Amino acid sequence: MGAVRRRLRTRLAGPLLAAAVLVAPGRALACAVCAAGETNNRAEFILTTAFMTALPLLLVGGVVLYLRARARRVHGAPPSPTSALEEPRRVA
Amino acid sequence: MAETVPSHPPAPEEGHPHHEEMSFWSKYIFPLDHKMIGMQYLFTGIAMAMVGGFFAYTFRMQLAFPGIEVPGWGLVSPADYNALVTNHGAIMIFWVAMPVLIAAFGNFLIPLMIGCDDMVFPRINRLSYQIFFLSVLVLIASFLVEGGAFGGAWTAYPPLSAKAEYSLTPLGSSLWLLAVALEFVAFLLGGINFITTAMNSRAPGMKMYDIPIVVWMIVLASIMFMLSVGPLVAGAVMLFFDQQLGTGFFDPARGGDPVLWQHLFWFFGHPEVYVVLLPAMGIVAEIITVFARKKLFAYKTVLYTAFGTGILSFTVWAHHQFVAGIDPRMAHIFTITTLLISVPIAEMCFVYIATLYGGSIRLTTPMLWALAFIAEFLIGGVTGIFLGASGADIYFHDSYFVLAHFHYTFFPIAIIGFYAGITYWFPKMFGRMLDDRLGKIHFWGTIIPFNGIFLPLFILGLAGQHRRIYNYEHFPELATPELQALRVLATVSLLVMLGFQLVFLVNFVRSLRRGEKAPQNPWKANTLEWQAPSPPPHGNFATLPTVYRGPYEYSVPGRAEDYWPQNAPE
Amino acid sequence: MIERLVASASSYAPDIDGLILLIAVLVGFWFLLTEAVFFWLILRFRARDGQRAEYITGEEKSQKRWITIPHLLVLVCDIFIVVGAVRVWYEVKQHLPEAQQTVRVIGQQWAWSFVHPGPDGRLDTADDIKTVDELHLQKDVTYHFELTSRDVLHSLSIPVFRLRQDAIPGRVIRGWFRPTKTGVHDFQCAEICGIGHGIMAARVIIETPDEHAAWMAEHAPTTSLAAAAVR
Amino acid sequence: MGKVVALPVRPRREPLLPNGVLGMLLFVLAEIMLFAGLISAFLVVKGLAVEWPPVGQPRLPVEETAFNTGALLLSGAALAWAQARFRRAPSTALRPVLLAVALGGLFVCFQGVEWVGLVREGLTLRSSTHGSFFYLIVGLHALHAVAAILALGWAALRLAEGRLRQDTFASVQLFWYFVVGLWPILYWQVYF
Repeated sequence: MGAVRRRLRTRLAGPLLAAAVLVAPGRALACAVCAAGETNNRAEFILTTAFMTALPLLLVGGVVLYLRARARRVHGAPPSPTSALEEPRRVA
Repeated sequence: MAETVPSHPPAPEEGHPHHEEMSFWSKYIFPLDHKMIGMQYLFTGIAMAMVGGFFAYTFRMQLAFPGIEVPGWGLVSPADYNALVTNHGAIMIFWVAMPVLIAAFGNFLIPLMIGCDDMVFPRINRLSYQIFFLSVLVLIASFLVEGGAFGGAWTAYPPLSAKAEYSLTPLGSSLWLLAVALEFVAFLLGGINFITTAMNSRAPGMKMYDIPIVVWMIVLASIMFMLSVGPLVAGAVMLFFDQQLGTGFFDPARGGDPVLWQHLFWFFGHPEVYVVLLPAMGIVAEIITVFARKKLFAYKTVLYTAFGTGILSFTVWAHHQFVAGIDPRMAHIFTITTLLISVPIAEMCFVYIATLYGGSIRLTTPMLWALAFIAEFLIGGVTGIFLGASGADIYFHDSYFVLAHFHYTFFPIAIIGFYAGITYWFPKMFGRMLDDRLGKIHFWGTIIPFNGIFLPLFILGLAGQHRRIYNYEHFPELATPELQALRVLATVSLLVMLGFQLVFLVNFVRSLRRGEKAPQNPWKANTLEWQAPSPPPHGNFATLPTVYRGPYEYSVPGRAEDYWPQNAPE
Repeated sequence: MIERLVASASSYAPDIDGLILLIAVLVGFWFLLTEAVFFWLILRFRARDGQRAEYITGEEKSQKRWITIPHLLVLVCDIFIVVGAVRVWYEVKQHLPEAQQTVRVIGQQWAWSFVHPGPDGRLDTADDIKTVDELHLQKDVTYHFELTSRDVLHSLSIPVFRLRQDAIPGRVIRGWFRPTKTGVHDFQCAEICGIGHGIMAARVIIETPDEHAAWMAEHAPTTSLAAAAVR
Repeated sequence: MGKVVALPVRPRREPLLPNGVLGMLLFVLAEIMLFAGLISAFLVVKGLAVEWPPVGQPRLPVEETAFNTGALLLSGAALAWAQARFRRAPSTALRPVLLAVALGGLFVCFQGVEWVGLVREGLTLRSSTHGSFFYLIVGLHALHAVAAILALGWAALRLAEGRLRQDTFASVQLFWYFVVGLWPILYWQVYF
């Protein structure tokens, strides 16, 4: 799992940075289109978009971390072969 | 409510199969056995697919030959047309793809493939099907009520769907919404069952990386479904209140916001695509490895890409709203995430293609379907890039291009995936073999016309034509004879394809009764379901198996046989 | 490639077409290559008597290369596409050039109404010209549009402009276009809006300055008395 | 490829979390997303309004509800206490469980009283989006509270009979903690 996260982090970091850069000047521009939409709930839309996008990932992440911690607690430091979330151990 | 007492005790060490005889009702109508519940989902799904197919036939006839009396339906009025396309979409996604790919295969396969006797909550499992069946009844009722069936597209954007004076279907739209909501509850219960079973009931020795890919995929799909469905249920309740209790959640005149629904809908709607995609991908993985006699190329990579898809799928949904009046700046982020999600999906396809290398490929009927899945899904995948790129989506949004694109994803998922799975597991499900010759006729008779239907629609989309327009004669400039000819080509292809589905039905029914008796492991496969009798009795295994190795150990050097069942000690 | 099917009549239509072409080339190349490899593998590795499949785990670095390199290349192509898409999107939707004229577009079940500024060039004055299902524009003039809806969602979609924008009741959405070719073109509502959705057709009529002036002179509520009375 | 590990043959694996608890946990996750959707919708609509609460609509009774909130939180604490006693001697847990049920019941009843008052003041489901959201969100929470109270009551009954299993109790608790834990968030978002 650690490897996945690391890979995802490196893979996601670039695009997310780019996204931040793209959005930031947009805000500074205060372009006419954004103003002409003339709805006062734009901020809420963006906020809830971010919130709803992040929440499921946080929930799943939280549960997975909790289960890992529990697996460690129940089965001791090296997880036993029958625990649900152990790393595979290949006997050469 | 959580059910903690299993309805029947865990199988004893040996000599399990003699269960007392059950009555017809408790065996077929109110079963607790996961296999029978899977069958119920399967047959309901097939029946609904026929309904959805009939709808497609009706409105495609109208599009090709506007104004004719469609045999079997009659004159297609604009209201009919809207109701037909709406319900075709809803049925094919919610009442065919979901029940067949997730519920039917999930129910049948998960306990068998992880080597246990049943789901952990058999009664919740039964309840899940009953709620699903109720949703089917409610959906059918929505056609019969006064005012007619709902016709506001499967996305049900308010205010059209919220107010009877706009939609002109005061009851139809509420019943439709109720049916969809019930269906979600059914799959939520089913999904909880799948995840818990796969976590807690695996056979001894079966580690994380010994679980067959298809089980992983169904479990991941269930997790994604579970986490994405909540906001849509919230939205459905709000919309229902708007329709029936006169609230104004989505009514701009009363302080509501119509775009809010799109927000809630697509939050579910996009992960839903991957919810049905992943199980189909899993089915293909099983079949390709068996018939190429190859170990799956980079098992872990497939898992990681599936995880990645799952994570990214929650971050792409607003690409459906590029031109819907959202903040234009948001489009940039969602373009990036949408194109990013092409990476894990592409990688998954590469893995499957790489698995073929060095194989010993047998082109049996299930293998043909699995290979066709990859070939056709690639078209759906690459055309998605056009739509995910915000600048190009300005032109393609809501056009036939979109329609052709998602049929190139959903058809492989729901139909090709289903045929791949059913032809592969039929011997296990029913204890008899399907006829291979008829199966191949059916395969070619489906795949060739399928391309004939949807390739022309890409061209219509490029020409700027829109979906959901019941008669293009009103647009003389857009509806040139050449473009009309393409529409006719699509319709004729559809007729041919539907005709060939009869071959499958004949094959299915005939094999069910008179097919050759299936041996326990006709394909010489490794996974645990093939180590149970065909068909497996209630309780599945005579002795609960112990697992010694991963599911894809084919053609291991130095062994006499080219397969190595997961539960074989040596 | 789209021009062969639909005329291109706005200043940004060539950019959108170019983007689509770019995607088509990048994606088409990978698509064809993948399918070719796929079918070659199927033909090459058909089952033969007495020949077993190879045992390849795909977990070793030297083997994994075969999928990691293509997937990195996909990522590179994605970056090109993202850059192109963002540029076009910014030009069409996010930035708003100075307007020479503004038209108002109102969707309702099941017709489009257009409000053109009259000879005085401003909206909401007495000489506004209101039309139903006919949008009169002058070539080479930058227009802003104010898009709204009276009842349900509609979508203004003008294929020759490569433009699409949903109309939302209770909101006014502003955008722009600049017609570059004269002609008469059909367009349609692109968001399902009830049983009349299929007949919600309209036409955009792009005229030369002379033609446009003539049309305006003919249709403007000319009574200068009325205009004076309002003032 | 010598991955042949002699493993002990057991009829079933020991689960990390008992079936009932895991199932309930998953259900609660889905419920969290449901309420997340509702709260998001509420914020979006609230953001659209020029004035909140809308003109002519009553302010929500923040102070009275604070008392309610206290009762609900206490009931959560009572249940945690019950769990601690259950672990030592199951029979001693009955009284705290009943206390939790009673406090939960108090919460629901007070909410009912409050609703009657609000309806009198002119806040109804149809009077404004404010009213619609209030009754929808708070009502849905109340519905969950009632369901959870029934479940707790059932658990108390089993406990009195001495037939309550730890995992069953844990899954019922989990649902109640969800109901309790959700409330302060709704209170903070909807009332203020």
